[in-house]
Amino acid sequence: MAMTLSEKVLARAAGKDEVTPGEIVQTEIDWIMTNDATTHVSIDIFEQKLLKQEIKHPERVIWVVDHNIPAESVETANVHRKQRIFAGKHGFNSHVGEGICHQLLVEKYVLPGQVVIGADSHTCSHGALGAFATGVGSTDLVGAIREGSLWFMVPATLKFHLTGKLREGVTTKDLILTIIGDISANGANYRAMEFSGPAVSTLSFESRLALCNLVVEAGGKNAIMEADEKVVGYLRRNRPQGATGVVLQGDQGAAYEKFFHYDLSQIAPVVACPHAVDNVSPIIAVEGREIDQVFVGSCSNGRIEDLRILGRILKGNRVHSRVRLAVSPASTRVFLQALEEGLISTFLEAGAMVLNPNCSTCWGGCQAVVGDGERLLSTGTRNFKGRSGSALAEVFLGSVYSAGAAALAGKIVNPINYLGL
Amino acid sequence: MENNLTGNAWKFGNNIDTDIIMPSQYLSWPLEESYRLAFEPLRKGFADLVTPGDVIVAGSNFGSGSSREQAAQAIFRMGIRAVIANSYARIFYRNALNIGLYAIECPEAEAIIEEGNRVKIDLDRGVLLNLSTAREASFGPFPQNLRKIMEAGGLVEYMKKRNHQEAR
Amino acid sequence: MAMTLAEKILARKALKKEVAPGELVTVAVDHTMTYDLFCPSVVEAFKEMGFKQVWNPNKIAIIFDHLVPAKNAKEVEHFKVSLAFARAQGITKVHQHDGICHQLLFEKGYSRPGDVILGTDSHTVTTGGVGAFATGIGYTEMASIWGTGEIWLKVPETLRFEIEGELAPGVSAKDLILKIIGDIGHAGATYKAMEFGGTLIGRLSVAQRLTIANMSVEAGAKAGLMAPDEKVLEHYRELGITDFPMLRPDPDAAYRSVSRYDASKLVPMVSCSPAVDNVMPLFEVAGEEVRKAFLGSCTNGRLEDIEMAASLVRGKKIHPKVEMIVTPASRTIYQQAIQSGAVAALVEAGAYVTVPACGLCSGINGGVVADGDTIISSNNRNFLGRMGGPTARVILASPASVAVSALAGKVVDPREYL
Amino acid sequence: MDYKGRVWKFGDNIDTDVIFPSQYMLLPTIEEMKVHTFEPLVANFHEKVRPGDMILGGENFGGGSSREQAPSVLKAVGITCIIAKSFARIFYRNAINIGLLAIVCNCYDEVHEGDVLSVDLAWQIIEVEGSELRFGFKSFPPHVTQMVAAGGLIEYINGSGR
Repeated sequence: MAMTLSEKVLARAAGKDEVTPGEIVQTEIDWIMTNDATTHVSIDIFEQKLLKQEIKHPERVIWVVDHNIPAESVETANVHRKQRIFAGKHGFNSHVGEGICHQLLVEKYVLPGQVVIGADSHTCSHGALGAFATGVGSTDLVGAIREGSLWFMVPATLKFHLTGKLREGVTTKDLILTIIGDISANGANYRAMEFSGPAVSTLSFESRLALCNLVVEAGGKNAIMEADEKVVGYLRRNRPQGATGVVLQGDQGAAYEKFFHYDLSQIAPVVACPHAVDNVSPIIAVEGREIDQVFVGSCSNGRIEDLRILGRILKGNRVHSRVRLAVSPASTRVFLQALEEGLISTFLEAGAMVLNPNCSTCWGGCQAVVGDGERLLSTGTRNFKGRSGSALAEVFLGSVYSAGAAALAGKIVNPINYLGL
Repeated sequence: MENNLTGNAWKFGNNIDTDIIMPSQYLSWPLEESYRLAFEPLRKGFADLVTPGDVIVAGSNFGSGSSREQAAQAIFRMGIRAVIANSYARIFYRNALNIGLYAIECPEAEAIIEEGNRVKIDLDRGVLLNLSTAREASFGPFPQNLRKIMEAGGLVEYMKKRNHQEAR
Repeated sequence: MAMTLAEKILARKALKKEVAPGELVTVAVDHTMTYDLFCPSVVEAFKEMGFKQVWNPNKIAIIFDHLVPAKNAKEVEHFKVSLAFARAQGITKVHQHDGICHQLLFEKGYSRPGDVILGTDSHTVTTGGVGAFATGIGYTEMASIWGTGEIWLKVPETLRFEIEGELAPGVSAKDLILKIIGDIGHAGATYKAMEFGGTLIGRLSVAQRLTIANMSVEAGAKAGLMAPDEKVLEHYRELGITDFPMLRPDPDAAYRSVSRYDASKLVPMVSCSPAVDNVMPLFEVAGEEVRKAFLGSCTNGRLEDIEMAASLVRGKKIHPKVEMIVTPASRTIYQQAIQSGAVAALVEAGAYVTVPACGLCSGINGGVVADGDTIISSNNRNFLGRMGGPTARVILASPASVAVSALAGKVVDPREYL
Repeated sequence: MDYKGRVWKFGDNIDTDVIFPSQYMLLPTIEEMKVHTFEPLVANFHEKVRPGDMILGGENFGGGSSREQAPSVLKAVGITCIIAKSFARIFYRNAINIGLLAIVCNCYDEVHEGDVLSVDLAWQIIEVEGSELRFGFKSFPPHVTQMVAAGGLIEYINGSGR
């Protein structure tokens, strides 16, 4: 029977010839990621409730400290220490302060065709590599590290057929926000979101990661895209042995629950307005609103491509006096690349705060948050009430173009007009 | 200026620094919340034990470290009216008197006062009397310019009065 | 009458021919500094006192550094209150995320040689390194200065430190001031001014002089002073500032004591929790495991500190068990350290760089230390609970010692890595 | 097994940041975290709630992050059962994994805050006390039923003899 790409990855991992939506499969897990926001919860479950305290494949477990780093309180420091001791005792791969977990997994671990879980909802990002990747909670994580496998219900797939080309000043952030606005915050609940079509080849690998990153904001279980030459090329350049994984394709005639067609040339800058990611509006509808802080970073838009765009916007300019601009590169590698290209200097000259690589404003638990009554334009992932600091703040999500333009203008503007693109 | 203070003694050692009196983590909190956490690294829950009018008796270099006035403010807020120490770090001393907390320098106090003793401070005569043991020690007068501020009830009151007079 | 440097400055500002220790003088304040954490309290006291207008908006610096980048909405309130007050009063020397207050007082020329500088921070003594009488006060007192432009000060006695000779490679001004604090104790200079002179001081960079002055408060000092020289002049000339006196202590000034040091005999020193005067040669704790390493603060977050650390870790890897945090003391320093390649060397070695601010030294953010963990750190205090839990251990050391210990995963002597 | 409790009614899209804000996630234990439950929406929820209370949500309950702290604090403050028009996937899975009942049921419009509900798991029926209202709900998938019966995923693993 013809299978979608998500089905093929799951079938392969479960050792089955075929799987169908709704079927429960137990599959081996290639990578299990846990970060400092929840690892302590898993440790308590593991140590207090599990009878047989074993870890099947510690070499497949990746522990990342990226949410509250540098530690901002004694409680956090002590929790980090507890996690560090656990990770050390069991021999996990450990990354402290090297960047955001999802970016590190792209730089170092995940390959096409693999099954990946992470105790973080934005684990869906890795779909851009042609992997099946999804977020789980702390108990599932304990089950997975204990057993080396986990059960999944095979999701039905929503297919997003992409044609055309994004115009300058519009990014995949605008595209995915538009899609989320169209299908709503639970429009893809339990579903795989597959992105395909002739437009895919026009999108850089990094911009695909940004696209896949936000599918959970529509409730999606996973995102998935075929790994093409751009993905394989990235892996060849960045992985020590040049491993490129198992590149799978969806079958002709596979059954999709629903088809959507997006012509990328028709996508315009949009923002997600407070306090829901699906509260999407054309940016021109909210133009003129004053902004107190702008954030560029996160697993959504903190990669080198994003920093290059910001660098072009800020070069030779000063950030508006009303605005705090916080920039957090997604990883050490991204930071070093940006350093080499002179981008960090450009940001500092323009008056930005350059934060160490971490989740930062997007997460709101550690640094660069907003206060009561303030308005934030963020390239991050969520704008829920209280997400980036005060519950009385307003958070708008937008592309790095929209963020850069707002940082200069001190208010929300249409980046295409403002930047003369 | 009040001439006498009477209260029960709480004893601390040498070098009680400002990070002990008011840990950095709580500096951005309103005093109404933060004062309850004063002395946390050393004596958790101290504020709950204090009865208004109590005094602190400590060793040398009390209040060393940072300039955070919250240290003096928190002690005052929990009801302590006077600190008696061998010596003070200078910024704390200045801060204390500026807010109306008596900072009394009396090296003999440590030897004659035990925790829980009832202590009477005679500010006019410069005498400490341990009411529990009837032992006495003396201390020097406050500098003249500080007396003016203390008589006004602290620097805020002093400036308020001054500005009020100027306005008239 | 012959006067010490502190006495000369205070006499000049009190418009007197001479002053003597113990004398109370009322002086005109040249510049004040207050920061995010306490600014709202100053504003509140200022209003409560009945003041309407600050005495001179050009002499007030408001600097955000302790709460940058803010970790919660409460901290952002401090920014908002401070900015609103600055706007209303026409205060323009406002720095929202440009670095640590003491560094900016120096870097921007707000504090000049011969000035009387008051700040709501004990490390305001830092610019004594360029010959300012700079000292810390509480926020209530700052409110009264904002209103009146003056303050009463008791003229302090002065302790003189004559330091001759040269520092050995791998030994820095930080080791020297730790040694002095260990010798005289945490209260050894309480209410007194420390005055540093001798041939070594002239050889030291201005940055290293600032390090020494910065930590004089850890011995209780009211001020830590050095006479300005050509190197200092050069810094202010670059800023276009020339209107200050080059005051020097009189050769026959009366000091409470004079201590002499031969710097060439100095070895790397450390200070271990829970007190800054718990000082010993580094080899006493050599081999002790460290989990964190912090390079930054108003003590040692300057360009040459960062470059020193970078030169030691370049091409090597920080020990995998160590989290190394680099927090430049100012935006300008961060930019210069990028230009010089120091940032790249440190990050390639495995450190990460945070926003220029107080960072971990304040204990409010920046990498707080867990109970039971040990940090080797270039900052100025190791009090119980300041930078972490009550049982976190803080070892204060020079930037070089911090860098090599981060590589080794334990305390090691930088001279072995040169 | 039957559950009975008073209802707290919420709207659509109750996300995980509202149930449990990010800034408290690194507190050491669930006991210390639970006092911040629903903090952006209901002040001191943990004091107002009574053991056995239930939550009634609209569409997409628990959307957003994968934080298991969200269902865990709800369980810790005494909530036994969440009934919603629909759940976000990860939240649903997390709730079941920790033995907190998550039931999809179309009773939203007719049940009000403060109503007392009885949930009969075996017969898949929810009744509103003091009224004639009865609502059915779909059974759990077989795989999930085993886990619910065991009291959660860990209990299921512990009992499986592996």
